[in-house]
Amino acid sequence: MTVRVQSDHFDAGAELNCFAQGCGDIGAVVSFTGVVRDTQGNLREMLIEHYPGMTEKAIKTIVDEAKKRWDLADVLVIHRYGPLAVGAPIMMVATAAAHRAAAFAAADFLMDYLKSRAPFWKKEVTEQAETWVAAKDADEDALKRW
Amino acid sequence: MTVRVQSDHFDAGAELNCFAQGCGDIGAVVSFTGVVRDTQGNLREMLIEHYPGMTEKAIKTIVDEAKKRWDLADVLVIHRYGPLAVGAPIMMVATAAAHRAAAFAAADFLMDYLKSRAPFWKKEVTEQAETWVAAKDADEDALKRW
Amino acid sequence: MNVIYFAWVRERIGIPQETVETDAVTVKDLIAELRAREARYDAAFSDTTALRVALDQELSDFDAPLAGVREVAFFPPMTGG
Amino acid sequence: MNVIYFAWVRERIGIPQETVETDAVTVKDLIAELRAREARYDAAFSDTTALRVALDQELSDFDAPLAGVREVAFFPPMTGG
Repeated sequence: MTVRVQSDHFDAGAELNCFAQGCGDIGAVVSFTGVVRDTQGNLREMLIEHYPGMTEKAIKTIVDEAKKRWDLADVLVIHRYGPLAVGAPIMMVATAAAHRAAAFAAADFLMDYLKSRAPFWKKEVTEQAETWVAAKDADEDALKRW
Repeated sequence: MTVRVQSDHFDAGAELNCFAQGCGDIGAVVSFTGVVRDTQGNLREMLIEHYPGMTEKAIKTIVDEAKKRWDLADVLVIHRYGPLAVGAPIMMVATAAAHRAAAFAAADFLMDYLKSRAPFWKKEVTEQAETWVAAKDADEDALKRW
Repeated sequence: MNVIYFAWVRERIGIPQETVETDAVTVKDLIAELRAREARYDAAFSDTTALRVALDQELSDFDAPLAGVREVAFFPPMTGG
Repeated sequence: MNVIYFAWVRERIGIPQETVETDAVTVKDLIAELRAREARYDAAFSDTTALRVALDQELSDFDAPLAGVREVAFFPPMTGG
């Protein structure tokens, strides 16, 4: 398991290639990359705040739960904080498993839990205003799938 | 949409980074990479045969169906044929969308359909024998999910 | 009509493709004609539940008519991905 | 006890963290104490359905006891991913 919480940019392709090199019986690798969207066409930047200490613990708890539920050869989680430009990668999850279904389900599960259970908060900064992104009921509801 | 059917090796990380560069409103990128597994510990190589002409058409039909079902900014499919070493990437699917759920579902859908509807056949070559991989009932059943 | 074989169907029949002159109306009729030819064809087509057919590069079924079809392909269920 | 605020809770209260001397038995009691202090606290805690609490970096709830807890954090629902 690799968990990194960082303000630095990361290269999703390079991370995907590094991930799961020689780590056992892998037939399937699924990755998810979240990217800063400019939904209104006026975003100057996205600011991400987090809770140092709790963030790492919460992510490890979520990854451990995924490893209990599915037979995973490896898991990668990278999540950035600080100011992020439009189009920049926010975070990345990758899962490696012998079988495709486990890799897909675990990546989907990790995303649902990281969204609502890892202590990150997004703020959208435009020329006009700074607005905290509100959590959606749908995000909380998504956890009931698992 | 990018569809490539090739015998050459590909670099999944480089492909992921090239994919979906500046192609509209992207918040989520999901990738799947299939890797040659040595399940019995004696695999010399995996041989993949395909049906040139039909392969490209079948993949395009599957991608078009995915684009009808989900709002996708872009789709990438790479599938290799010929002899492949243990640990080599066999194929890759990537989907880019504004929203995570569409990117995940479309990638999962594409994999299910590529597995049973694109004309590829896998043969496992060991020191002892050459064996065509049998299709699983579960693969055909998986199509009923959609 | 161009008839193409893939995977173990190709191996059992021993050739990747051939030109077949036929008046077969459906895929089933064509299979019956081929099976009557030689033991290797008879063996390859003995269990059609283990076979798939494509007509002009589109998946089809064994009852489909062959009128106008230029390319028929026989192969086992696909194992891509 | 170290009390930490994140996101708009931090902005409303105006400081990222503070040391609070308290005999509050539960999180609810602590919130009541803080609200009684000043309008900015009262505003930040006016709707606890919009708030989450972590005790020593574990998500918890407002009825949880504070005995032995060294760090309490208040924040809105998380928006990671």
